[in-house]
Amino acid sequence: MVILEFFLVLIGITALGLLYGGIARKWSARIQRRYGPPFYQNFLDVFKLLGKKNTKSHGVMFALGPVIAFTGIILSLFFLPLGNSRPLLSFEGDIFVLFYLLVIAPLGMALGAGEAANPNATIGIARGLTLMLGYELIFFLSAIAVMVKFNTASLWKIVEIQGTFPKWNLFPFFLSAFAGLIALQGMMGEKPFDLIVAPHEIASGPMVEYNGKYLGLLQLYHAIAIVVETGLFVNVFLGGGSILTFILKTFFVFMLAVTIDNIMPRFRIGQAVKFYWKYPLIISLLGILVVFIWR
Amino acid sequence: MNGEMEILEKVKKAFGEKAETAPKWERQSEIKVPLELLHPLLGYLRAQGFGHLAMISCVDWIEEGEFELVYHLWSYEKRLHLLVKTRIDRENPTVETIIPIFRIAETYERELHEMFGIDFPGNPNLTPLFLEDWDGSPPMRRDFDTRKYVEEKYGMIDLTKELWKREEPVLEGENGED
Amino acid sequence: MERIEHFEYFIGPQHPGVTGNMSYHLWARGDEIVKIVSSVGYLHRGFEKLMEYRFWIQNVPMVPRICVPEPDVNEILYAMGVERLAGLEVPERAQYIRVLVLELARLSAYLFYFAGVAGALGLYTIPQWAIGDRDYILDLFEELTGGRVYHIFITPGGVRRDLPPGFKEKVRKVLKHLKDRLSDYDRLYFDNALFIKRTKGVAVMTKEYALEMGVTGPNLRATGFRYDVRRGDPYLVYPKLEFDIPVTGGGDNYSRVMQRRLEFEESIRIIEQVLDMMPEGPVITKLPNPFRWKIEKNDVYVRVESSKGEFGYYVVSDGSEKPRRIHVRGPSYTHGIQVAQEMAVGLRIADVPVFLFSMDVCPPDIER
Amino acid sequence: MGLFRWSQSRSLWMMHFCTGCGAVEMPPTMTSRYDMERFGIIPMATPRQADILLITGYLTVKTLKRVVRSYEQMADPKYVIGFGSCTINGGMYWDSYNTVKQLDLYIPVDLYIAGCMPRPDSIIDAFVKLREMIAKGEANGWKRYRENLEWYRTNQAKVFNVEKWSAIEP
Amino acid sequence: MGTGLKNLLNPLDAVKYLFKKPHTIRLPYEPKVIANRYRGIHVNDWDLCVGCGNCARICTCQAITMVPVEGIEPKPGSTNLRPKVDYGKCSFCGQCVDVCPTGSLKLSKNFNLISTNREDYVFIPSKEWDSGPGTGWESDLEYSILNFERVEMPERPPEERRKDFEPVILGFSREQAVVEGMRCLGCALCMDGCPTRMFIPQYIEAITDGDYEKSLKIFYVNNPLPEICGTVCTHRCEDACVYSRRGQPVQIRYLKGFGASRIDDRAKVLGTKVGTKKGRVAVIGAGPAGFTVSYYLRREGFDVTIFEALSVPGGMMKVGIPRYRLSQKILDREIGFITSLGVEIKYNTRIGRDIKLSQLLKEFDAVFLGVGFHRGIKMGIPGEDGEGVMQAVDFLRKVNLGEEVKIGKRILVVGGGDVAMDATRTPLRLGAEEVILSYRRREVDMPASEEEIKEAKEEGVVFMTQTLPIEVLRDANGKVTGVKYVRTRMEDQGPGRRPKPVPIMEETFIFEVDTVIEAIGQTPDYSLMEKEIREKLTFDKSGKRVVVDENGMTSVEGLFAGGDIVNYRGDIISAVADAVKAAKGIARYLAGK
Repeated sequence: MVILEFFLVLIGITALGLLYGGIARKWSARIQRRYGPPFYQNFLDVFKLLGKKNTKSHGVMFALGPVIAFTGIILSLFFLPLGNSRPLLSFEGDIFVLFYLLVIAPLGMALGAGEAANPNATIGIARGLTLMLGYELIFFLSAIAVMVKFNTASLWKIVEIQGTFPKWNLFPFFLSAFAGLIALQGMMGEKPFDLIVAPHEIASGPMVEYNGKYLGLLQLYHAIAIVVETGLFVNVFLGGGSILTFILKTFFVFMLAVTIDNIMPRFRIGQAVKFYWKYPLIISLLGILVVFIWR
Repeated sequence: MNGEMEILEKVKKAFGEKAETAPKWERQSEIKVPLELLHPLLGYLRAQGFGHLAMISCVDWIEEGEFELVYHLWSYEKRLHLLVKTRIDRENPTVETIIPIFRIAETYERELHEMFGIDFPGNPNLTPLFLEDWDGSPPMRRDFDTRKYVEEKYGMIDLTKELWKREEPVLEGENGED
Repeated sequence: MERIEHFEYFIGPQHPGVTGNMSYHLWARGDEIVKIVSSVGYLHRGFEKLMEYRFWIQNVPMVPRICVPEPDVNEILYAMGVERLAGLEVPERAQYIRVLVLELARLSAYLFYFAGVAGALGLYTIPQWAIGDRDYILDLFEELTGGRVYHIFITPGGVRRDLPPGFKEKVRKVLKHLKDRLSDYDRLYFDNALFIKRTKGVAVMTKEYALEMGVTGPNLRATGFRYDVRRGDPYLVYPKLEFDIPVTGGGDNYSRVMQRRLEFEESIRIIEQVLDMMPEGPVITKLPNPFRWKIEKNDVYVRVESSKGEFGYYVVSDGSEKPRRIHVRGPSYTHGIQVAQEMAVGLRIADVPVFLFSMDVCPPDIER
Repeated sequence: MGLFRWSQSRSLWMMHFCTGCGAVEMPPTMTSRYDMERFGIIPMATPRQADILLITGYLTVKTLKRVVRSYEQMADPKYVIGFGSCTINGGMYWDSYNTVKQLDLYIPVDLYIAGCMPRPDSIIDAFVKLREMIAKGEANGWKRYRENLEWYRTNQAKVFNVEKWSAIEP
Repeated sequence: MGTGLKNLLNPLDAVKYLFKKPHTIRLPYEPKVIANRYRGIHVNDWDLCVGCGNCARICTCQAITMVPVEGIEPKPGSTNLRPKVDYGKCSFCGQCVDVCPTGSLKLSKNFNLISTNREDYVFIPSKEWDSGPGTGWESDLEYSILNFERVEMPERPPEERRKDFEPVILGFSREQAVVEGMRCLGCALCMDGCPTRMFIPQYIEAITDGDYEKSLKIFYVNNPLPEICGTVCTHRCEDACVYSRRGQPVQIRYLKGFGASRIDDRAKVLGTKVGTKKGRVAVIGAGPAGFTVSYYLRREGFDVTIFEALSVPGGMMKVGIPRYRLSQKILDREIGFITSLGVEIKYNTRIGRDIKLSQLLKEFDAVFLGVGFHRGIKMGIPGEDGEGVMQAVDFLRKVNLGEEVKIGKRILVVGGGDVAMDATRTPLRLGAEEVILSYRRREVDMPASEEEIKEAKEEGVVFMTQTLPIEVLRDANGKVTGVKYVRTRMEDQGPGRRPKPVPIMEETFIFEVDTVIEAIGQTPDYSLMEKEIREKLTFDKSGKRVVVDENGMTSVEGLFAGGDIVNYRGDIISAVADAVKAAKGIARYLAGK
């Protein structure tokens, strides 16, 4: 039963993520004064990739990388409450597990891409891991503010305690929320923090050697990651809500990220990390400070 | 025009009769020198403010068995373009590099080396610039026939023969050749 | 020890980070470039050789291919060179039309340039906008010359056709559109905090270095040296037109971009004047028989200000129907090879494409 | 299989390789005025992920080497569009000593677009046609390449001035 | 950050486009308007196209080949070749269009050439392609790179020239000749127009290059009378010239005359060396055909004897063409060179009277008959016979030979050909007050060349077209007082046929003239031959002309013929062409003997 439920969630979330991706492409297209692809384009892409033949494998790790990333993100789904609906696994401290699982995926990619021995991929990984130092810390710090206030490390509880609209954490914790939003931008690899792929610099970075089914898997990973990451933010700061409102909220958060993605150039890696450790760090620390004072 | 004559006069004074100078077009003059005067002249002109080496051209005067090297100098202050020309032997073309005078000459000399087969002793980088796996003679020489080369290498369908033809007269004593 | 510290990688020829079909071989230590070697020749077609095989007039369709984003400078250079050698007079109206074509081409090349730099920076909305707007200029070209990209319009003796009816109004409309859009670009791009942060102070070129290395055009002006071929060695009717030579003078990526941004406005100004001042009259002088046109032995160097710098042709005739030698000086020749090799050392990996795009390196005119 | 083929025809990732001057008409096609992405066609920075290889114009010998290498790195099924007249019969460069004249001697070509250069309208028409061909299973260039590998390799080697040539070894 | 908050928020402005309509043109569903000058795929109007091949030559890419197309008949000035375009090479520059002299080749707005097959890109463009989106880049005379206007030949003013027999035309200067000669595209279509296929483009090239020796050599390949032809030729080549389709043709004739006039001493350039072949050939008639055949045979080494009835050489060139058109100097120069090679001429020797043809056939290895048409045709109207009415050929002969001719003050010339023109202009120079030309068709139908008509008009000849004389009126003394005539109307004979003049008999008019010159045509005089030979000869339907085979030989063995008695054109160049053919035939015939 649990497994069936889980599969339903998995398929639903994947579809949702792909749909988000498609809509995001249309959304960007509009800003760029064009129509863009059909909203179901990402489904087609994934179908195609899964049907393609792989040309060359660079070793076991190369093949395992996407699998690790994919399983990592699936595991994280266990801990993500879809709004008010209770996640499959929930316990005190699950938020730490979720954070940990979110790190697994990029690490898996790093391991796999590292095997490919393409300098572009290597640079991409180096950038990704460096950047992680930035956004993970900020996101964590902003979440800590909430955790400290509610005195819990369970996502589910955070959602439950928050309540509906005017009681969203966004308002009392606006500093932390703001810092979290910036961190989320980096976590999702949207500009100005998309240095991991950066086609003009390192030709799509870690994914440079991936193709066919591996790439399809990575696309699926990415689709789920969108929902998980935005969902995490929604749960912590925007009060979860019913499935429908949860979807609406994640959509909104994601589109905000996409909009910023379209109007910003990307940072240099040094600048990005420096940036994270400057303003967002100060803001998030201030947020924690405020909580302590408030408490 | 006055400034133009002035520099030409100066060149005449400094290098004597061996440097043939002549105004050519508006804001453009030419100086013809023998090879041994080339480097001193370029150095002198550089000191006179001709700091912009636009390019180095080579013209293959195959009938005369010579390459003509043309150094294009431009002075931003005097607003004058100088074509410094020198002739070198086609069989054994060697010119000392001018990198000490104009650093930018490196690539131009590299190209001339590849395209004409001219040697520039002193230039550290004379590796092929454009061509890879090249098997013909230096392509910009007049005696390199690109159409023949293409036909042999790429199997181009040669339409030139059937393209368009007209009768040609057979003149007396010429046996079919026009 | 050395071997571990450095790692090598390539950008190009198949790489979005390079301005066309060329490549750079880079050695990096960490995120810093320690050595860069350019590799060109992916586009070498041997135009100079091919031109020696063709009649004077047959080279007219040939030359635009030398610089793809801004082909008209080649047409004008070839035409100017041949006109000088053959002693042809160009009717005044034709000269105005030529300026119109050249400046429109400059606008389109600059829009391409903005798109390129923005693309390298990851600001993908700008390429979408700029190239979309550039297309309106291409529409104008199609209307005037019959071709979108290769116009083959400026021919020795004048231009091939007169303006079609109602063309001036269409140009004015497009200019107005571009001016309106320029404020959009300003807000999204030129005034964008991140753009400024990414480009300011990166790859600084001093005036002395630029002069020594033969850097020309906007790149030279961006170092603070006020010089423009249109004023310094004037051609066509530029002396009659009023325009400024803007100078930014930082020598970095930012000033190189802003230099073009300022010149963009000047070009619009020039076109507006041309539209007002254009006299009536013929647009082409009668040329001799195309198959039997011989030009006496002579040689000339002609130069114009292209969007990339000084473009020059050295045309040599030997009294036959075909040119003896045509040597093309592309501005990117120095920018893309020697200058890039020296300037890129010390840059961050991420800044290399931005630097190359900001120099407006265009491989076709390096290689011909 | 049908679903895969259909999705293939609607999601064509194009390799971002400006081989010749035709590449200058690609940006307009990709960007807002013509918006190629409407057909699910987007440029890809790496050959591994690309489905279409657009040969945008003439190929010099030096580029051809890279093109063949890139082509072989692409995953099956893959398609080649010869873009511009120069890929068909040499085009303007029919007597150039450094460009190859007939592209399909070296790599299989599924579709040609003539023009110097083709306008975006043509390019989009060609993509639509390629889409149909893929959906019907008519675009079989990649199969041809596999079957006649030796023949292609011989032709390539002739241009590269080597006895034997294979793209895989560097 | 170094920059203000403004710079951080400014970009958000771009979000406004989220709600605006994109400016994308949704191809292929929303078509884009193609500009009127678009340079797309070629279209070619096969009816207009003459297959000159200029498009093929101008093409930088060599994308155009000229290929024969079935169903198109080649004719002078138009071949059966049509351009075939290889779109694997074409670069759509439109130079082929600009250089197309006829304007048949155009570029259409059609640009879609998408195919899986390389062979699909090579085809012959025709008009069908036109049915697409319409034509784009078209040839425009105003901007054409070709020069459709000729250099006018300098002439003496009419008032001055009508007083004497000095040449009307003054000849090109060197500069004029170069400018005019440079117009020639070298497409060689004119060669199809020329009966003897002179190498026109090549000699024009030589003339403009200033290499007159070479041009002279080219002339003499198949025309030993270049300067004569360069002055009075009917220039069919110019009618065939591609420029004539939309402008003025290159003046090939005068260029030839210019080139030939540059070198006085032919022998110095061409040499007087003769070949080693043996054989004796008799040539009857010292006209263009006779001299031509003599020249080529003599060059080969044969012994040639010309029999001429008159006392002067030149035939019709001498006695038919007035001196103001062809000066004696030119005649002497050309003929003098031929005779200087060792051609013997027997003057005042009329065949049939002084010597028999059969005798010649016996004595000589071959006989060439080039007697021409020297007898005028009569109108056959009442009052025609008698003083005051004469044949144009007789009249011109007498004038040219310096004999006294009695003409009145008011002259009527009947006819519309070149002879008629000569017959109108000569009396003017002899002092006639008024010359009227009567022609039964319209002026456009006149067979005379345009410039002759123009010059005649300039000199004051009154043209009375669509008139038909029906009776010559004489007074009691038999003196001509006038000519009664009727008007005609033109009756359409259907497409492709010349309209027929139909006399309107209801009303008659009178020309008040005192002399009538008939110039309605000439006919040969075969009385010189014995009956047996005449019976053996094959004649054509009209009975006027002798039929010859491809060697120029008649049905009588050893008897060759050429000139007016063989061809239908009746001009010098055709006579030369026949003679060249016959000379080759004779040489072959003698070699086989």
